[in-house]
Amino acid sequence: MTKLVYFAWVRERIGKGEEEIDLPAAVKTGADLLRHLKTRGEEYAHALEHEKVICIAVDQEHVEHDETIAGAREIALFPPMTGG
Amino acid sequence: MTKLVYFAWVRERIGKGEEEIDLPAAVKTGADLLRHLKTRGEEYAHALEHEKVICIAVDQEHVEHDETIAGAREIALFPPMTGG
Amino acid sequence: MAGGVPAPVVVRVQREDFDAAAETARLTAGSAAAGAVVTFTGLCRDEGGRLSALELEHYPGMAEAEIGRICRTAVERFSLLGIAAIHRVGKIAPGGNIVLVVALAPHRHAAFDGASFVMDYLKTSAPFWKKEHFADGSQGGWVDAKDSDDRAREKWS
Amino acid sequence: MAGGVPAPVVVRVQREDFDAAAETARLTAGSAAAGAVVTFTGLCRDEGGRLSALELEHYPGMAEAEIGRICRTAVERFSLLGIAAIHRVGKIAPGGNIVLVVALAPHRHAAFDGASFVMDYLKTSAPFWKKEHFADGSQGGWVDAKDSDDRAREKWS
Repeated sequence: MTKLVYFAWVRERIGKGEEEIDLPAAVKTGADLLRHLKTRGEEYAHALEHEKVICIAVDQEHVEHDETIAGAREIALFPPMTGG
Repeated sequence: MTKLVYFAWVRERIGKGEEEIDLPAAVKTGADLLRHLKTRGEEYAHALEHEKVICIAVDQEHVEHDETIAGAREIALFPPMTGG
Repeated sequence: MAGGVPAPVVVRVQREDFDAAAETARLTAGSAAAGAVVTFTGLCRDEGGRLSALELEHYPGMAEAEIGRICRTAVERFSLLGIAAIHRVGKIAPGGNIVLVVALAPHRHAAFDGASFVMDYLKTSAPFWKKEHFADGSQGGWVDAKDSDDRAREKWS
Repeated sequence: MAGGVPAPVVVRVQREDFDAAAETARLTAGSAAAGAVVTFTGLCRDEGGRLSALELEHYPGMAEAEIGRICRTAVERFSLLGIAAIHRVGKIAPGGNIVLVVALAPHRHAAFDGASFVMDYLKTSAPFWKKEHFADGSQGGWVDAKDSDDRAREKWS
């Protein structure tokens, strides 16, 4: 099981802040994960529609979409950051 | 009569902070003034030895050495500034 | 760094307000080599009276970790004598404080660069999100990220 | 500037210490369009323990006038919402405050640039001079102007 956490409008569109899911073995990168999640329902398809703008963090560090997510305990998906 | 004011090591070398003097008609620019003052004694010659580094202000505004000092009420001579 | 003492790095994410003067005093105390302190305070604008509040969401844990990484990079890159970065979360009214960065250095350019660098990175890589609430009671949207912030960060690389 | 109110410009030369927090609070009060405040504080370094004090001399009248000109230029150039510049004179011990600049703007880059611009010009064109007094009782000399300060100013022109 991998813990997924969502923030801001990604959280609002998916309708929850976190969940634990079993990732298929074929899901190896961040991009794979986004494509997989979009098959889980309309709310995911809507939240992750514009894949390029979604930021991914593995165990609280930024990763690019083509980087591996192997061994991740916690994966976060969120929109571009607007702090400061 | 024109009021001359001196600061920092220019003041220390000339030995006074201010004085009033009659400027000869031939003294038209800041550079003329420095050359004239250097004829007034060793202390002036020492203070104004390196003419290029001396800053000149006329009525509390910076002027270049080749600018006119005509009509000045107060002329200040001082070393490069080191505030801040 | 005098005597090889590591430069202090203070990072906090909090709901309550911060005291810029107290944070600055704490950071400068005992740093006899410091000649320059630059503080940046980010405030909630009222957007011409339309805004009633900003709501700041963050990713607990990663927000602190990311700001810490940015601050340590700044200390190394600009040879800072100390840095503090404090970011508020929750609802903030117009005029209220959002973020504080304090950079301490021997000379002014390092202090200015250090604070500016931390802000430019914090804007684009620390996991915080702003949602607007409007004075007319309407629910505002999430604030969009700005291209100008990305460009500001890129000038450091 | 909201409502066409002119941006406040505060300029002071004084022997007594200043309170950065109080000056900042005064400047930001009532400026609902402000999103960024940058403060710069210049401190007296101890120069590795050698220094007992800096003595600051100034040209009364011109010092205030020149800082005022620099501040008004900064307000116009960076569209600042307010600026304060306070310079101390007399003897200042290591760790003590020398100069404070506070710049207020809608966005961070204008506030950083405004404060940095004022400091770079103040260093090279405001009539102040520093003399060092050493801890061993010896009379120090007048601090030399730095080429790096001239270059820092030139980058704005």
